[in-house]
Amino acid sequence: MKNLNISRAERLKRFVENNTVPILFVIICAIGIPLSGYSMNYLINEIFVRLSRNAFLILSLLIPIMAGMGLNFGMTLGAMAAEIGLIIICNLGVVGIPGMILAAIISTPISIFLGWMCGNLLNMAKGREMVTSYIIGFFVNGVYQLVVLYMMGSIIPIANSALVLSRGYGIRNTVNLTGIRKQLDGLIPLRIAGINIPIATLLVIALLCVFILWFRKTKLGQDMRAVGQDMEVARASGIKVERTRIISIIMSTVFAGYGMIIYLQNIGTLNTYNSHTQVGMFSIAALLVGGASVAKANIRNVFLGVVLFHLMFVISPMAGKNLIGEAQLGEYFRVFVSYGVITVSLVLYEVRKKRELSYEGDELAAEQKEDK
Amino acid sequence: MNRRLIVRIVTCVAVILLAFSMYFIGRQHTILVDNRTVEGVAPALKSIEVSIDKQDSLELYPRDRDQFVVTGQSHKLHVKYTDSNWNEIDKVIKFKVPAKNDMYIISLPKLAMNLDAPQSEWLEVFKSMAVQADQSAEEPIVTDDLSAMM
Amino acid sequence: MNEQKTPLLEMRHIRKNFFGNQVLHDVNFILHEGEILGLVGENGAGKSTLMNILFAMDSIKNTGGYEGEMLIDGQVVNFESSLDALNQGIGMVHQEFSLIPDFTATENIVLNREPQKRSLFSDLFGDRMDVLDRAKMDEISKNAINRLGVPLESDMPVNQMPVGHKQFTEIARELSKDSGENAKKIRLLVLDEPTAVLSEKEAENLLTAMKKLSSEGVAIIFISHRLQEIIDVCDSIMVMRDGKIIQQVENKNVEINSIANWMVGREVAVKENTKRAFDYDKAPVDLSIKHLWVNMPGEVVRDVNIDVHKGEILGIGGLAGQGKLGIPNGVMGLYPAGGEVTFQGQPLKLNSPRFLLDSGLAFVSEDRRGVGLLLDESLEWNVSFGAMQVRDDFLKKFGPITWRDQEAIEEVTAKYIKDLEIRCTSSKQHAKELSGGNQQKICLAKAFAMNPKLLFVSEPTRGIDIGAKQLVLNTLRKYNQENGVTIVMISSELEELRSICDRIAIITDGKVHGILPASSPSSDFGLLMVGKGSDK
Amino acid sequence: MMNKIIDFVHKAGLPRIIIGLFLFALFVIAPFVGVKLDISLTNVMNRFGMNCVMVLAMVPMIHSGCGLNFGLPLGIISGLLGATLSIEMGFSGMVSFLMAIVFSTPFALLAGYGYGKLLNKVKGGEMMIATYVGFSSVAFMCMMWLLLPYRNPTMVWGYAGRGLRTTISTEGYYLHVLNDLLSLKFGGIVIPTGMFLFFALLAFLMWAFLHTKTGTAMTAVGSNPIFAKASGINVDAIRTLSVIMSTWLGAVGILVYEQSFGFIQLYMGPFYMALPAVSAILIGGASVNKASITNVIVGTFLFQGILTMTPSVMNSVVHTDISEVVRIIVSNGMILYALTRKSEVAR
Repeated sequence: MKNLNISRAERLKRFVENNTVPILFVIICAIGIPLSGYSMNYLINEIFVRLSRNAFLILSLLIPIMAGMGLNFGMTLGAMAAEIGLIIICNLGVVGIPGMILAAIISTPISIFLGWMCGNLLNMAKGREMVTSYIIGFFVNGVYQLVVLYMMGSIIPIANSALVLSRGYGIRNTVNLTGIRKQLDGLIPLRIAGINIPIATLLVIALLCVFILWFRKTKLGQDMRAVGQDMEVARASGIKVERTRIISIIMSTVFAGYGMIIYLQNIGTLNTYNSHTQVGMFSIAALLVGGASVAKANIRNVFLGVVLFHLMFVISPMAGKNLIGEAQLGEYFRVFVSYGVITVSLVLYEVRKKRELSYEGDELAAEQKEDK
Repeated sequence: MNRRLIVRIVTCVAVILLAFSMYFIGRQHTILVDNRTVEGVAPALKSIEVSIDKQDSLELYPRDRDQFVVTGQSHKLHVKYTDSNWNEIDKVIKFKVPAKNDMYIISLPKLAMNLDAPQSEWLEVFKSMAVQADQSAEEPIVTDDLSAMM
Repeated sequence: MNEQKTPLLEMRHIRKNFFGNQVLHDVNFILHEGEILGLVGENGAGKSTLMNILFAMDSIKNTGGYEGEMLIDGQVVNFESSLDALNQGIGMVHQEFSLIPDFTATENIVLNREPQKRSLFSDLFGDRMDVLDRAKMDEISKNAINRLGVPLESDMPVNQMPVGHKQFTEIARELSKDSGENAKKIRLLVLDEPTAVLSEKEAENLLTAMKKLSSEGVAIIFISHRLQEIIDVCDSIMVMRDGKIIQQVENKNVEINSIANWMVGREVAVKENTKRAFDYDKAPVDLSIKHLWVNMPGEVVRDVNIDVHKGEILGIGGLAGQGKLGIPNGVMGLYPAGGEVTFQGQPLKLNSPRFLLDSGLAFVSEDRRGVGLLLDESLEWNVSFGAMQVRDDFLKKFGPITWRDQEAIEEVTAKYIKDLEIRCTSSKQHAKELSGGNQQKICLAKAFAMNPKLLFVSEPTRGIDIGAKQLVLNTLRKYNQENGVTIVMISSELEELRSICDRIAIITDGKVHGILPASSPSSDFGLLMVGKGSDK
Repeated sequence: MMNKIIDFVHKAGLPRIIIGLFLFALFVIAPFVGVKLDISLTNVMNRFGMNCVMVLAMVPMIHSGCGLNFGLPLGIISGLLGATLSIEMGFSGMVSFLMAIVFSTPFALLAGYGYGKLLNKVKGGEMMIATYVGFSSVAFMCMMWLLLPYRNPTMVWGYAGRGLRTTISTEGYYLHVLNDLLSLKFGGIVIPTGMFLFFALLAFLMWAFLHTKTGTAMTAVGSNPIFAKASGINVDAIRTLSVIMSTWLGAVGILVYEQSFGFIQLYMGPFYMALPAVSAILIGGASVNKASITNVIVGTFLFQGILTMTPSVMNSVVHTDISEVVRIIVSNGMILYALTRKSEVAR
């Protein structure tokens, strides 16, 4: 109301305040790119690779944020479901786009079940959704290992002996996904000025973006926004709060699963026991780098985040090497930055939440002082 | 409500059908083409050019064996050779492989005996034994979550 | 009023008790179409319970329902849920806003009743995949706003609106509820203190809107403490006290004074023999408060000036939300406060609980469970904790280390359990297992153990049964007489204050509106409470 | 009788009883499947001693209401700094261990202070932020281990001459200084008395602290911060103190762990060290805001018991080592159970 005539400096200050993290990353990248010595062409190519690889995964985080459940660290659940789907198609010997579709279909019921479970648990832990979803990720990872490392090949028959460990059961540490490798990326090949653009993958990502935009206009989307802003008001108006929250987690989990399939078709190998563990962390870090917060995120944040975060990721080992002759240092640096950015965002979110709570009161106190 | 139920059932069925069709369409097979003499039945051909579907053709000499990797079940085998009567033979033969097996072998000499014979005469399932060869190269299982990051 | 017509709403012999506590005694009233009924009464008079019965709220159902009959259009109705009430065309606007901050007025007005268009996925995933019909949503909200006749921008997010517009949004939402398919037209609207948060201009707008609605045939039950508004707008006035309807009159030549009288007047006069004559000339001023402001949400204190004399019991009363609770909470440092407070000649540092406790002040909070007790700890801890931390009691030295002195703790706890007749299995029992009354006594014991020079007691009898109430009040009186401790008691129950206090200050709108001796007639207090009467 | 059992179950908590019975069953089965009990017992005791100080580090923060200390790696890093400094200086034997504690103390105090201040700013969201503070500090120290000018050849990479190795042996420095102190032997069972005594000392100090005025205040802050504030307690200062204590105990805890384990694990080593400690204390009966020394002892014993016994027994029975999976499921399941309990959400 009052902020109609604020000065330009004020506006700039506010802009910087609201976009601290992205601005910081622009600076890191601006310093790092010349240090790394990579060519522009290489970097742009790399950005397209990363964009097509990660964007879908990160988009899956948007829906729980809309429903006020914070960053869904439980997206690893979807990733695990996708990996089971991929192991199964490898076992069946199905390849190419049909293989990916089949893996997606197989992963869907698993994702729905895991998402439903996760949503229920999160409803029992309102107010600490993030740490709970984070632990759920670990917990389900244990169950996943039990299934993949001990039950596959013994209880669940695996015909393809190339997948199984020599001891006779359990899936190997790495599964070669030659059958679906770069299948989607290469479906509609396009090469401009030496830069490969994976049109098909980008189309799929665009489709999800359109879906999310459309979804915000549906009744369910509106309910999720309402629940996300004020659970009690939503409940009073008759919205089924718990159910809405569960649905948002299920949707996120299912999309994360599809995202994981896209991610792995680009990578080409499945690290059976740890591909999924870092996916959640990197996706969340990228989203936050794009300027999202725990309570607010949009599609723009996703793309900006992927570009900035992965640019930093690509250049830091070389920059580290050129700076002090230690590539390892750069690798540690990027890990540090990933965790650091999440920490900073979480802290900022909590601090801002508190500040907003006391804001009204401060205003009142000031008013009273003026009165006297 | 009824309409809703129908839509849901139809969608479920469609998804399941899609899954099955994806399985059949995407199923990968290795088809070995073999030009070895089948003792007492058919001698090896001097030279034969084969291709399956639209793949690059291979030229096989006696005792040669090579492979095509294909997806799907219906395929066209294109053979081109000169038979013992110096007839130039250039023929496309359609065949089908059941989805359940990974590998099949085509015995070209048997095929050459009678190009119009049913596929069961010259095509059979191939049981592989060589796959487990890379046992020694097995890496330890790492369930530690950190290695992926480094 | 048109007496020939069947009344819109009739309540007959409504009774309700909460766990043996009779809160409504035989309530009867009639409401006609288009009538504006002003409902007034002190807090706890039974207004909200009555409205909750009308709306079949869970809090009524879960406590055993109610007795009596409710008739709509002459038909006995039995609402299962508030949805049934809604379907009969009854809407309510609560005191607290129930709005989604980032949504626009339109989105809030049609919240969870949005008109929808089917979409591609509706059949597959259910109705919730329908797309919102924005055009219709706007239409509904504009209609509702027009009916209300107020300047409200339908596409402005609620969190950017002034308070009054939020209130209008709420009312518009109730009005718009008749746009649903199976809901009847809104015929009865309950407004619970809608003007409390509004500025004068906004309140005027609202009253105009109410008259407009009434002329369209919508009956309104208007609950307010602003008696002038009641007189300005209502067709009839109903006064409740102690769960009974004291008066129901048509609004003709009714004076504010008489309403105030009805509100607070008790049939039983205070027993005179409990009164004592406090000699103010001999007692020096103990605590002097000047220009105190306190930022306690819902109980804002704006500018309080008051002197408390040594050894007296000062009562602080007033209606809920006027700021009486803010005074002790602010002085004791629990909420941000400012102003000048001196205690026995020494200026007090505000916003520092430790300093205030060290100075010999103690506070029994109105929020027993939230502030007053360590629910998960033993009674011993609860009683001794304050004194241990502030006065270093119940500690023993062991070399350089100060230990808890378990024996001393047990001793003092046992003493208070006996003195205050606290019912518990042992002093090791956890505080959360005690009943409300006994918890309150533990809170008092905690304060007493600190040997305070001045004691703030906030709502000491809230939520406890009558027997315990009397005991708590007697204890306070005794403690004051025997130890000469000054007590400042804050309570919503005027009679309670009148029974033990020497003087009573009434707080309205965050300011002291008047201080009267406790022996003054209750109608005088009533006038002060509703903002009338002199500033001394 | 029945009531008594129900009462006991209620008091001890169902998960604890299930885990206890499971461990008991493992011990009963062990001799029949050819697992030597004496070795198993020695192992269990050893691992108990190694871990219990780190579990003890959970207590102060839980008491002050800061929740589960997922930021334990911060304390561990302080311990690692102390350990490496002590080795760098060339101390050996018990002196080396004590000097490691001395060196790590200032780091722990400083880190704990900053960490505590941060947690005061984010009340309500402590656990998630603690987790990421732990992670970030580990990642930050990864860079530091490479860059800090350590010189002792037993610690730095041989070929580069700088940068610490990923694992450093404590042999020749303080390997087993506590394990072997006053250790007793009964047949095949070895009791690491020194380690137990050291833990007992720390546990006693903790117990004593909780009985002082400040300790009482700490419990009250955890139980009801508003009550504590109304009673004149500086809530933020008490919370910071508790975080400092937790961090310092984490530092000492890792040193006790290393002297028994034999290696200092740098770089990503401390990354997930918080989770076992957190779940151990929860298994012991603690909740997100209540914990006692008994919880520490019971929890560490049950958790480490299962970790030790499952692989040996399972290996003998089904010839499969599923202990890692059991560990992941049990420990995280326990944390989940604690996080989703209704009573705790209500607060």
